[in-house]
Amino acid sequence: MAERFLVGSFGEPEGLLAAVSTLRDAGVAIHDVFAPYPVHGLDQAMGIRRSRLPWITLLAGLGGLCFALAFQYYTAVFDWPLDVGGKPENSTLAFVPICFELTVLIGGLGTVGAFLLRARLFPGKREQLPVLGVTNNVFALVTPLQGEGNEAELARQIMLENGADEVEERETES
Amino acid sequence: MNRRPTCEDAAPREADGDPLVQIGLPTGTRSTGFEATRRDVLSLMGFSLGALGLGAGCRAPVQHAVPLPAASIEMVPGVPNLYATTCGACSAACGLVVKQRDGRPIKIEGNDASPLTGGGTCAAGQASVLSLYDDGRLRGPMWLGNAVSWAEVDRHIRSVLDARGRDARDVVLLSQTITSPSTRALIDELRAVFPRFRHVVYDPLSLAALREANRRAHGAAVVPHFLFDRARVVVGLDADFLGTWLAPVEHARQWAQRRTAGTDRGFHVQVESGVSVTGSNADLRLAVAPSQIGAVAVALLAAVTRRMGGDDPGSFGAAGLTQAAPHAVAIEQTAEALVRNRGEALVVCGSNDLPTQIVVAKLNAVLGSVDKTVDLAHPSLQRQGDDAALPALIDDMNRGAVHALMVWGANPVYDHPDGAAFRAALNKVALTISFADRRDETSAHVHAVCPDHHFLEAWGDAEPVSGHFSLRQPLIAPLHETRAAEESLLAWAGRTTDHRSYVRAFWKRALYKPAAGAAAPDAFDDFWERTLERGAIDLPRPPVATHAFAADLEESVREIVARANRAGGDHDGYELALQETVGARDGRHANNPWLLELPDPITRLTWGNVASIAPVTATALGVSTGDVVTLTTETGKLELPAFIQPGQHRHTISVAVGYGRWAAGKAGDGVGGNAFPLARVANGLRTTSARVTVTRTGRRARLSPAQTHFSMEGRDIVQTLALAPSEHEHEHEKLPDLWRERLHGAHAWGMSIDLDACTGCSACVVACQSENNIPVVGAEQVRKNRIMHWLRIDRYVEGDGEDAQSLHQPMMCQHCQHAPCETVCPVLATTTSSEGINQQVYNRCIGTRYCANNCPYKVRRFNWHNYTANDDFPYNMTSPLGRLVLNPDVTVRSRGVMEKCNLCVQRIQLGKNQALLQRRPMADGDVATACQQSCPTGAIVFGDLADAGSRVSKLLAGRRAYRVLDDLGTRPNVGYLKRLTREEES
Amino acid sequence: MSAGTIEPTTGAPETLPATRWIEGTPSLHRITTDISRPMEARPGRGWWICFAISSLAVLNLLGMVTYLFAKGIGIWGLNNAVGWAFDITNFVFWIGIGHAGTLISAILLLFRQKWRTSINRSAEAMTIFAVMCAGLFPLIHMGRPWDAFFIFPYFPNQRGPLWVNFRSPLVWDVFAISTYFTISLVFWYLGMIPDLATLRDRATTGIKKLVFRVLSLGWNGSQRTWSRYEIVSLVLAALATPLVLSVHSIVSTDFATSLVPGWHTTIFPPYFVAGAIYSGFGMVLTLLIITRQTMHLERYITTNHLEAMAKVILLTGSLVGYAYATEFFNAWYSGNVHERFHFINRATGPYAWCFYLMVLCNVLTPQIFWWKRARRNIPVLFVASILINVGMWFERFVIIVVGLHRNFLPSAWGMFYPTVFDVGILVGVFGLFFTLFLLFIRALPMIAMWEVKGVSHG
Amino acid sequence: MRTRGIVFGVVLLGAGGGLIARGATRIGVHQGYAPEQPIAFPHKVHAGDNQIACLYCHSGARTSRHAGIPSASVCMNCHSLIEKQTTEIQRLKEAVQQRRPIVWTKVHNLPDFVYFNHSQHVVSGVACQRCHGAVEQMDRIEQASPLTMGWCLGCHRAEAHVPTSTFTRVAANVRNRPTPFAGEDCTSCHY
Repeated sequence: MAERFLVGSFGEPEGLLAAVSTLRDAGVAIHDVFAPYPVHGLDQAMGIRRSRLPWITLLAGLGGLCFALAFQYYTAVFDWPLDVGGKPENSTLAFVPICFELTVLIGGLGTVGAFLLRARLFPGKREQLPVLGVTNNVFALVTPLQGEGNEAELARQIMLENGADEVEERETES
Repeated sequence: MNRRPTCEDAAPREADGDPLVQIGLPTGTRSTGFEATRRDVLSLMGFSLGALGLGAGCRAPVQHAVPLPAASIEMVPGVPNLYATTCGACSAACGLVVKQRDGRPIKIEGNDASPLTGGGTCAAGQASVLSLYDDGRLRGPMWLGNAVSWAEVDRHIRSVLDARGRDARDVVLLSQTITSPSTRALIDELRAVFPRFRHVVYDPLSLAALREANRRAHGAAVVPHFLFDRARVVVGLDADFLGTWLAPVEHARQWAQRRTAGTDRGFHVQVESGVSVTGSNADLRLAVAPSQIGAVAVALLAAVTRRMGGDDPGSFGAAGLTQAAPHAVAIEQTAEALVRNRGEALVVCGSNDLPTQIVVAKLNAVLGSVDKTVDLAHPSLQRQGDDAALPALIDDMNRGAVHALMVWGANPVYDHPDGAAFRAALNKVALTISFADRRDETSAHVHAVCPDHHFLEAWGDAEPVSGHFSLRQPLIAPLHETRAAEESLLAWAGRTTDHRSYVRAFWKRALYKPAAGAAAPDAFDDFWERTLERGAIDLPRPPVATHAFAADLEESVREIVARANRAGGDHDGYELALQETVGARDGRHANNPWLLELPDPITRLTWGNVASIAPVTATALGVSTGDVVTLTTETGKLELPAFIQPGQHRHTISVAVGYGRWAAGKAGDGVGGNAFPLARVANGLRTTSARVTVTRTGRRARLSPAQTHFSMEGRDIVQTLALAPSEHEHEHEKLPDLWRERLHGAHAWGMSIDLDACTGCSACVVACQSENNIPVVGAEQVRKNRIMHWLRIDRYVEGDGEDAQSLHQPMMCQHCQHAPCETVCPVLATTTSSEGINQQVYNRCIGTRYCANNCPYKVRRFNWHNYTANDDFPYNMTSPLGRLVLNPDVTVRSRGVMEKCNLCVQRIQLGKNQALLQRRPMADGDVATACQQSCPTGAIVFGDLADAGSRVSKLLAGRRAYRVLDDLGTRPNVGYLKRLTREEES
Repeated sequence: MSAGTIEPTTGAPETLPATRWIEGTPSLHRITTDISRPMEARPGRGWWICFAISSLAVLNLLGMVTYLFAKGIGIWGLNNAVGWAFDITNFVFWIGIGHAGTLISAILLLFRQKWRTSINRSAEAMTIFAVMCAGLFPLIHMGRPWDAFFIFPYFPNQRGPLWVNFRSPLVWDVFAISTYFTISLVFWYLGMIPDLATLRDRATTGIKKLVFRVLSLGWNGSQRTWSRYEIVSLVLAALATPLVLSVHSIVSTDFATSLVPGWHTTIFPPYFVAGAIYSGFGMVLTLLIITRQTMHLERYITTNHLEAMAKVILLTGSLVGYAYATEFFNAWYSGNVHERFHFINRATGPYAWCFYLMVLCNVLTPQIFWWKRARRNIPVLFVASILINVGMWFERFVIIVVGLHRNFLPSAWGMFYPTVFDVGILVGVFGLFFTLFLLFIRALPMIAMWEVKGVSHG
Repeated sequence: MRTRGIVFGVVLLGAGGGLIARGATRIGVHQGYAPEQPIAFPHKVHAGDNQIACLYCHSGARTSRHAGIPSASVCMNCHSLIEKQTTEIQRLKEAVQQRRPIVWTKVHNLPDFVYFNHSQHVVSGVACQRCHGAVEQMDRIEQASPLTMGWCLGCHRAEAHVPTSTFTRVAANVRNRPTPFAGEDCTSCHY
């Protein structure tokens, strides 16, 4: 079934910020905010918790490190310990560069992968824009529209007070 | 042969194309080519299953195996056979053992059983196997320039020979010295057949003066057999006896035996104008102009006689030497040494100047060398040429006195100053025949060319030194429609015997002395078989009758003195000195790319000869290396690039003969310049020197040097050790090691190279090339510093005056145990084997060249191009015939891979396998590397360092042992023995 | 990176006006249109001329590489003494060029340098193209390029337990460069997603819209995504910064771990990194000066940006000069006969002219940037940036060739003379680089719109 | 629905990649290669039914690098006595009468850069079947083994008794052991 939203478009981030905080004080749930660039302070205003993606980086990086170490050790010491210039079979120091590179590579790719999954971004996904121009110069504030209208009214009120150029109701197509 | 046939090749075509298949053997030589077959492509596309369904013919590269129609006991495919034979590369006739693989000779080795050479060979001998597969050889007889059948050419020749007038005019056989007793006998028989038969002998590099001197001095016109191993003091006058003169392999062996015999090292003085291999190894080298050699001999004689308190020097007119001979001090010192070691002294002189040779004969007589170090009774039978004979012959030809002329093993048009005259005179002869194997400068102008076999296809025998015999047997059926020259002669003489039976009969008749009493009927057969197997045998020969020295010494001395004074101390002009070099020799091997690309041990130049000029002279003339100069003598004129040569006498320009052939073949034509015409035949003797004027042309030539920098830059590369009386053993300091030593297998292969015994003769370089399928890259690539030799002989020069000291150092992969090359190879293409070999895996190599960059010895060689089956490099590896010389046990490297010395690992594996087959452990000496085997002086010793008792271990533990660039911590398994420097004799 | 820090750390902000990184305050929409113009307007004559020249060079490259594969690297001037020359020189040179991009984006991001915003996109693009050019050489310099895959430890294979030699710096290179390329690419693409979305929404024609839709992964500027997005950018920056430093350190070990005199030095890693950043900024300068003129982006790529880069160049150039001096000192101080000879030969040998050219370009040229007027003078900057690139190419040439052509055994000394193929491939690769860059500025936003917006309005 | 498409694509890619990898590792591997021969010689009859020892015909295997293919004269050792006549035997006899070599097609082709020596292995007691498969059951001879380096090494390592891991090697102290028959050095096969 289609959800209904109230979408307020702003031309400037300041009004948006004010609107967001006022709405939250008024206890109006905020679905999301759409902006052409990350507006500073908005996270706090919306109360978004800091992402936990760095932990993914740590895990993936460690994974890469362990794999690199294990693989090099296995090939050079166990699988065929060839005499290379009389060097010790386990030339650990010589293994360091590749360990580092694989740590970075797998750590980085893991993080990005996790981000794309978490943010549900994938090639061919059809974008869902509250209003046209959020990728250009429009800041959109979206609140869900529940049954009772007065809260919607309140929200509309607040948005307009904080300088929303336009406030309209939208439905998700599905 | 190294190309795997694809399905397009029909089997018969393959059979024609590949002689191996013809003689019924699996195709041998291997390559690392990148050959994606159609099936590979398909399977790369992931359809390998589908591909299984394709027709068998086109699915995989089809190879064929064609067994012999009838099994042979002697020849097992893949198992090499060794046959003893006699070298035909020069008249020294060294004993050989030739490795025959799958029915074709692929490698020449010295015959240890030979009492003369004892297993050594020279560069030319090593390379002669390639001449067998030379594309330039004639495929059959020719009459008037057209290929014809033997029957036809015989008919023509017989008709002329039998024609009227033959008894009025001479039938002449012109040849170089023939050391084969059976052939000499055959020639004597011809005298009976042809009433007016004459045998004219000449040598491009003659010793006629020496023989004449001995005739006058001792009543026997012989070239003595010199015994260097019995001489503690050797004085060489213009005689490169270690490199090219007379019998270099034998001499080098004797010389080294003396030099390496413990502390009593002997003393070797070399007096010469240009730098020769011999000179570069002398303890004392005196640069002297050719015109002054005689004067030096006289001065030496004077000094010696004075010391011996014999007749007063004045008595033979040495006093008349107004201008003191050069190097007075050194001569006194030398005389002192000679006198102190009289009876163990030896003076050899290569000069073809009669008075000088008489003085030298006197010297040897005075010093009591005769019958001790100079054997006149059983002389050498080489260089029997008569310098006066050829000019006389030319006159006879022009007078029309010659009915038929047969030229055998000689090329006078090229290698004689009167060559042009000879060529013209050929037209005055009713019938001219040549036995040459190609249409060379001479045979191109004769009526009939009756190509002789290559010596590896022929029967024969040789007696290079009276009493020392050796047999020759064919290693392969004649490749072409050739016929032994002896057989041709026999045929024209109306005899039908084949050569083999002739030789055999001769030995039975003339040489075989049945053991007294019990003469079993088949005794000779045994004798024959045993001799064939052994290759060489000594048989008693009646000694040549000689008498004590009785020549007119005064006259000779007077002449020398007069000449020396005429030349004067202050040379107004320059003198030319013709030299023989180890690669080119007298030019008969000129089409052999191995020899053309062999860097001369002295100049380190390949592909051509130069005019060697002393540094001071070069400055005076304003020329530098590479400037083309014109050398003009009264007999000829030659343009050659100049080469600045420290050690060269300042008034002498040295030029190597043997280059400048114009009808040698594809490889040899037009390489360098022909210097033979520059010297003339003067009063019955061929000279090797002349007055010469040098003029700059202003042009520059592009040389192809294998080495461009000769200074050691004060680094400890070639180390020397003063021969001190105190023989204290010093222990080698062990360098600290960062790492725990790696575990090794049962062996640790290593090599020791004695820099005191190595003469730089370069036999090992060619041996290595022949054993390891090393490609020839040509002058252009050598110029780009891309020569492929795995084993090179570096030459370092100390000083740039006439007393400059040369040092030779064989340099190949040092098989480091801490190899810098291995650590940097990304794909593990080079690693250390469990037996200490630095192994290079061609098929794994991707060619980053990092290893070569990181090799401090710069011994790694990269295949910059595809050198096989590539028309840009038209040498033996590109011709189907030439590829027959390749060693089937060694991979032929493809373009883009690194290669280098691997200590002849194929020989090591063979040795291990033989030990395995015989169920015994390996013994020291089971394996000899190609370089070691070929070395006439035994300077190279290969063996197992893990076995403390092995020769190499002992040598490398000695006080002379050291490793090159040891301070880099590379831990080489190849070590060197320091060259010994002689303290002043006093 | 103090040279890059523009906000005055001392003195009161109000006395010193903060540096303006964008001329005026264009509206958000204006920014979008300005930056999208190069992609939507028809290219000018300048672009076409550059493109024609560079694509000709690419054709030449194709031809020569084909011939190279057919004939073998014997067509180059390499020989037994000098096994590496133009090939590895070019490789190291391009890797070096590839350093400024990630450095500008990553390190300056960590340092919160606002001035990066206008130039990081094109700098990153440059990095990617430079690494592509560099990556060409390890392949074509091989004797048997068709076996290049041997260098990867892959499974399954036919040869059983034989892997690769992890002790070899060349294998380190393989990992370092592929990692560097991948991470840079990801970083670049990630940073572009919001702009791609902008373009998607501006796109009129269907095909364009489709392409940008696929590329922009359905980005819709949701604040929740933005906040994660910023975290990820920071993380990537944090990873990329040591990566940048590691890559050229590893490349330098190709030489430092060998025992060739002149290669075998411990200062190589920092020395190479400094040199890489130096040459990288030089190339960025060259490119930006050209593009801001031809694409009329002076408003966004201001003289302040150029000056900031000039300061970085001054710093790194001086570092490089210091390294040169150190090398000579070490050679003398070591007392090692081979080392000493190498550096005497470097300064007096047959290749001395390369050495002095290198000193002139790399040590003397940047000193002019002590003067503010020089730092802000476009022609001076341009000439200097060119000289710097020439100098850095010769630095690698001197290190490699002079090190090889005369080392331990004098008997093995030789010379290197380039052939037409050496030079042709050198030129061709420059062509490849510029072709790619020219296509980039036409096809993708060469300035990060969303970041500029953030800087100008945030 | 779109996600399912993506999953499908990924699976397709994986499968394709796997197939290519599998094919790539088979380049130059001709296991199962059984070409037609000029004379349809049944090893089954000779080595199998009649129990003729391999080395009787392939005598080279004992002494040489090449096992060798017997000369027709060797065939005639028996066939001159055997009454049985077939067209194939007829062909053989013609070849012998005309002393015409028979051009067999080689089945086991090692790359040119590999040195393999039969005698080494035969003497060390490696059974022919170990590499050539159950020849005595083959009518037309076929390549039974992959003949890849990995395959060779498998056997060499088993036979070499050289412990491959450092620790066991140190324990066994390889230095004091004689060289193993089956070498593990590159130069055991490549030179």
